[in-house]
Amino acid sequence: MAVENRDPAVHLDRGFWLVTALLAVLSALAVYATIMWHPENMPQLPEAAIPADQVDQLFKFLTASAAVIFIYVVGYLVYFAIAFRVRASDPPDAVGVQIHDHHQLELWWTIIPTVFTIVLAIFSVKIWAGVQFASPNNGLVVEAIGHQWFDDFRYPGVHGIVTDEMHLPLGVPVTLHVTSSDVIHSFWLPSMRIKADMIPGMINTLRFTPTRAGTYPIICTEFCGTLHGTMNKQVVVIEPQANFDKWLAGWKGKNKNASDAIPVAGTGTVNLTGGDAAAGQKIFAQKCSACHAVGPFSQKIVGPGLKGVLHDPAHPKLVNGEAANPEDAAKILQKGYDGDMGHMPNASQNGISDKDIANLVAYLNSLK
Amino acid sequence: MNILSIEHYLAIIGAIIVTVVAIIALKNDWKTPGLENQVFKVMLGLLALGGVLSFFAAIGVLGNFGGKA
Amino acid sequence: MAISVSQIPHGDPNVDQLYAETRDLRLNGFLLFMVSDLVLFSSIIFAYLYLRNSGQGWPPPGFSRLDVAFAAFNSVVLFGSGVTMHFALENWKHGNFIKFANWMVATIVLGAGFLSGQGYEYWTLYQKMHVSWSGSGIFGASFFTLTGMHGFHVFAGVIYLTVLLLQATNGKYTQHKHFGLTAGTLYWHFVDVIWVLLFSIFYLF
Amino acid sequence: MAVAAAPTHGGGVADHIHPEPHSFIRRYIFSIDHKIIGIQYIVTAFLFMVMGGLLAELIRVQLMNHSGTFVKPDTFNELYSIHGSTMVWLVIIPLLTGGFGNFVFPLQIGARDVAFPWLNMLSFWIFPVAGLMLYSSFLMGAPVAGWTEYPPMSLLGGPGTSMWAAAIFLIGVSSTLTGINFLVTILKMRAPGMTFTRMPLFVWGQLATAPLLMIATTALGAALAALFIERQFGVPFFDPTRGGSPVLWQHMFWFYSHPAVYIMILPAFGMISEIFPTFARKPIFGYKMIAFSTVAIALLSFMVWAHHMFTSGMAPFLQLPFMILTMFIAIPTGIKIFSWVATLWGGKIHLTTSMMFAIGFIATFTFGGLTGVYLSAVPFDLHAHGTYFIVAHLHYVLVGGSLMAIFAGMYFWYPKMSGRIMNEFWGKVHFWLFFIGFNATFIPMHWLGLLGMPRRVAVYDPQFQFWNQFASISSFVMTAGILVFFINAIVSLRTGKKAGANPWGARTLEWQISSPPPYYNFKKVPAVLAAPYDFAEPLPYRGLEGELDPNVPAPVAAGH
Repeated sequence: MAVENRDPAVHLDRGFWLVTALLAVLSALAVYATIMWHPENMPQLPEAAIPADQVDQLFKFLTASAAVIFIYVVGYLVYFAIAFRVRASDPPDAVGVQIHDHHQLELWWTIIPTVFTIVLAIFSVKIWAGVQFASPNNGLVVEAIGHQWFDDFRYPGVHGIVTDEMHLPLGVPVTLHVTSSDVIHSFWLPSMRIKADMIPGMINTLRFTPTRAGTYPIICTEFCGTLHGTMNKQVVVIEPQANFDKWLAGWKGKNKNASDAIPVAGTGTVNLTGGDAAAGQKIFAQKCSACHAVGPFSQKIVGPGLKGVLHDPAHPKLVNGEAANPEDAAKILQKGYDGDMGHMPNASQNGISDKDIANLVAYLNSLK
Repeated sequence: MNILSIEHYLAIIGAIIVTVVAIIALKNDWKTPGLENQVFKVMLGLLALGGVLSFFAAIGVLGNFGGKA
Repeated sequence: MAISVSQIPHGDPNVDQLYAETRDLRLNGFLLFMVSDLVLFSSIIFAYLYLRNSGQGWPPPGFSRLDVAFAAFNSVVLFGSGVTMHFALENWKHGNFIKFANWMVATIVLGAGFLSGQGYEYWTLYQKMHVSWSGSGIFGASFFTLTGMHGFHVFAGVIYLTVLLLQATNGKYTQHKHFGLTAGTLYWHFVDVIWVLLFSIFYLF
Repeated sequence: MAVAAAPTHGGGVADHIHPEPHSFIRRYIFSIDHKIIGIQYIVTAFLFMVMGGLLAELIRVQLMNHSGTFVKPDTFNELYSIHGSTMVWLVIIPLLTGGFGNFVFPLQIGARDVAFPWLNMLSFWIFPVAGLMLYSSFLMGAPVAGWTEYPPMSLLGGPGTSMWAAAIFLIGVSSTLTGINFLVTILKMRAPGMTFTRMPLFVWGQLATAPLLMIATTALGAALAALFIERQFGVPFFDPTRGGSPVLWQHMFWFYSHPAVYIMILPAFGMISEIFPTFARKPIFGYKMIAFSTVAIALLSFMVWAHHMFTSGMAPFLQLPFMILTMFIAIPTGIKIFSWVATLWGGKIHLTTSMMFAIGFIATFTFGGLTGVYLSAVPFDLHAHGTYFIVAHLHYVLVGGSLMAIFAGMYFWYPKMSGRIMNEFWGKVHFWLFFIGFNATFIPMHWLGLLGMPRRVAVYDPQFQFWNQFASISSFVMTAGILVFFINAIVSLRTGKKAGANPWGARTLEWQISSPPPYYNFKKVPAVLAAPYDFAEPLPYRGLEGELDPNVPAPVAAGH
């Protein structure tokens, strides 16, 4: 028996080709079903922002390819297991066809997955670049700050924090900076198909453009303590812009006298005249650079990056919701800061004099 | 002669001795076979490198990152 | 030099082959142990470099630089012990057992000297600059963890070499069967070489 | 077919026999025999699997209801943290390396024991101690932040978190020692004539795994040590308010834990590569490609760890290489899967329980591998990260992959371990209960995650309740299957059919000696003439003639 099988000519029988054809039909059906699937129509998971449709395209591409691979692998697996099972009529020492390898076949099933992987990589990189680098210039800049177990928001022009749901105008590009005041949270907008971890001491940025009015969930997906499962909020995409402006104006009014705008009482007492930017730069290197970078806002070390803090209109207005002025900076330098963005020691803790503050403010003012 | 300069001179002299001896030992061992001797050669080489580094550290060429002390 | 059966003239071939093969296994096992120890160090070194480059500047504000000159002197002490260890093993291989013992004692003394130097450095840092393990941010954390880990390895090495010296004087090893001494030398060189790395990344660059 | 070495192999460590111990304690408790140690690992790991499985069922009971009130949220967090830690470190890794590795591969390479038998005993005995330490953390407030224990949560967790770190550190020491031991054994103690291309593929799997055990585990040890000293001595590494970085932990942890994923699957690949040719009566298809892809996967595993951190705020230019390298892992994995399927073609397939589990392995592992390709694409990962989709994916590769292979291996090597065959009928009952229960438990989790259910939650949105209940009930079916397995394994010890030396007609060396193998393994260390998979050829070994002949005396132990 065994001897006959020793040097076989590979022969694929009719059953094999029938099964291959059947699997082709099944694969075609699966691909068709994937293409016909419209996630944007699903009530649970609408496509509500610009990258969402692209992510779904990627998902459909992956699902169609995976379905074909899975159907063929499992189809052949089951068919071979049944078709080549040992029969009662076989002698007990019957052996299978003794082939060790088939170089052409192996070459093909190396090349085809490689090509597939390269296609997938190109496709992914294209979408990835769209998600990462689509940085709008004229968009809305919002901040989300995670706490155990809720999110707060900051909007330009609003004193203090917004404790409401997150509201966004339809069709306006959003740059969302996320961070945390305690442990790691994650900010997931399932309907927008994006997510970033909220990490204490670090700022991550999400960019998207809401394309569909409605209310969608915000979910924390990084374990953050006892009530992690309940840490949900909502994002409300408003149309038209006027309604959003009304909502924002409401918060501006509500928080007008919010004491946490600058979480220190009173006005500064430092005389800022005669500040020397060069001297300020030296003090900055000694006293400030441990926590602040001379870079964009998002380049956070312990506190935010301070480039253009007194000039850049796109710089998130962390200080009091309006363009920060030199007096604000001086006040924080003098009295310290203790708020959602963290803790900064006051002047005596930092060991800086009033003269140093004047120099530092002059230096900060020179950063454009 | 204060303690600081003694330390400097000792480090410089010691570093030269270590480097030279390590290189000579490496040269003598260059052709020895056996797995452990290959490892010894790598380590003698790194030891010589350590000697060179400490020499430059002692004469003040290396170790000046982050501004003056 | 690997010992093969042909080099041992008067032994029982079976016993000698057993020794050669066992020695080979132990050597490979010991080298792999050193590899995994190296990985342990490199993980903490990665942590140190990651924290060092996290934007706070180095040395972090408020800390002055470490004393490079003293560290160079102390490093030379340790590197010197590597050289003496090399001579110790060479002398053993050539049958000069007295010279071996002398070089071993020199190695142990230099190793202990390095430890004292490190203790002095710790003491100075703590007394004069108030740098401590847990109270000085990532500077204290990474410096004391890494140098402390290395110091512990040196400490273990000093004890290891002392034990080897006692074993050797009690006749545990012969001129051709001395894997324990080879392993001790490997370990000691490893500790030296790790210090080349730590010395560079903490004091020099 | 050249004879590479003479079968006469007198003296030397490869032929060295330790005297057989006669006291019960030295023979079965503090044994240095790799076979006993392997069985000790398997029994201990299965005991921990009972514990971990119990925790899993408590989790599923809690999730039966969306406002789960079965246990308090903090208790729930402890349950899944210990469940994950148990299954990864106390069940799957010990079973695949310490258990099957120890028992099988020294026999397969024709060695009398591993290179360092005493070290092997030490590795084993660290493991139950560390396991008990892990469970003792329940008494003092177990860790809550999952098996990954991200700071700052793990810095805030109860005192048990330090105990967790110490326990996992010890497990790591045990793994490292095992890795060194196995690597030296495979490199230095193969029987004469067993070149690398004549090694059974299970040995290739262990050979690729051993360096991962050795290197990756040590890296984890450094991270755990740093976490421990930060918690106990207040030394800042990870606390952002004191200058540390929580992301640093993620780098250090995943630099271990991604290779750990392959520690948990490469030996399983090796087991499947033994079982398939044996029951198909056919050479494994593409031996060299399978061996090569095993090594390729092991190498790639060190270069992709940050794909677990795409949402953690890496520099964008770093995301690209990690994404693309991760995708390339699909290629060697695909080659393996295609080769296994091709091995079945034209075979004479015996559908034993072991073979059914192996076939089930291919199906579920392919599924889990494909969802892995989804997750490698950063844009999709940004949606799915931290959701039940991840839970589904990891259970597909760890339960549907590693655990199914472990079951296949148990049915396959149980006769060699015990001398008796496990009951095939109850084996098939086990297979179908497990296979159906497993898929029904974890398939719904894919869409639960995509629709918005985050992982590690004790309560969830009511809209997800139906599929959670479905998953919970299915998980009871799966558990029932595992119970059948345990009962079968215990009962078959006494009542199973006598196996004989080679019940499956396998061709690797361990099947050519009696079951269970004698203390000294081989009466005479055999010479190997070819790879073991040519079913139509005579066995490629020389020197085994007397193995099953009771008249040939056992070899005498030589001193030492």
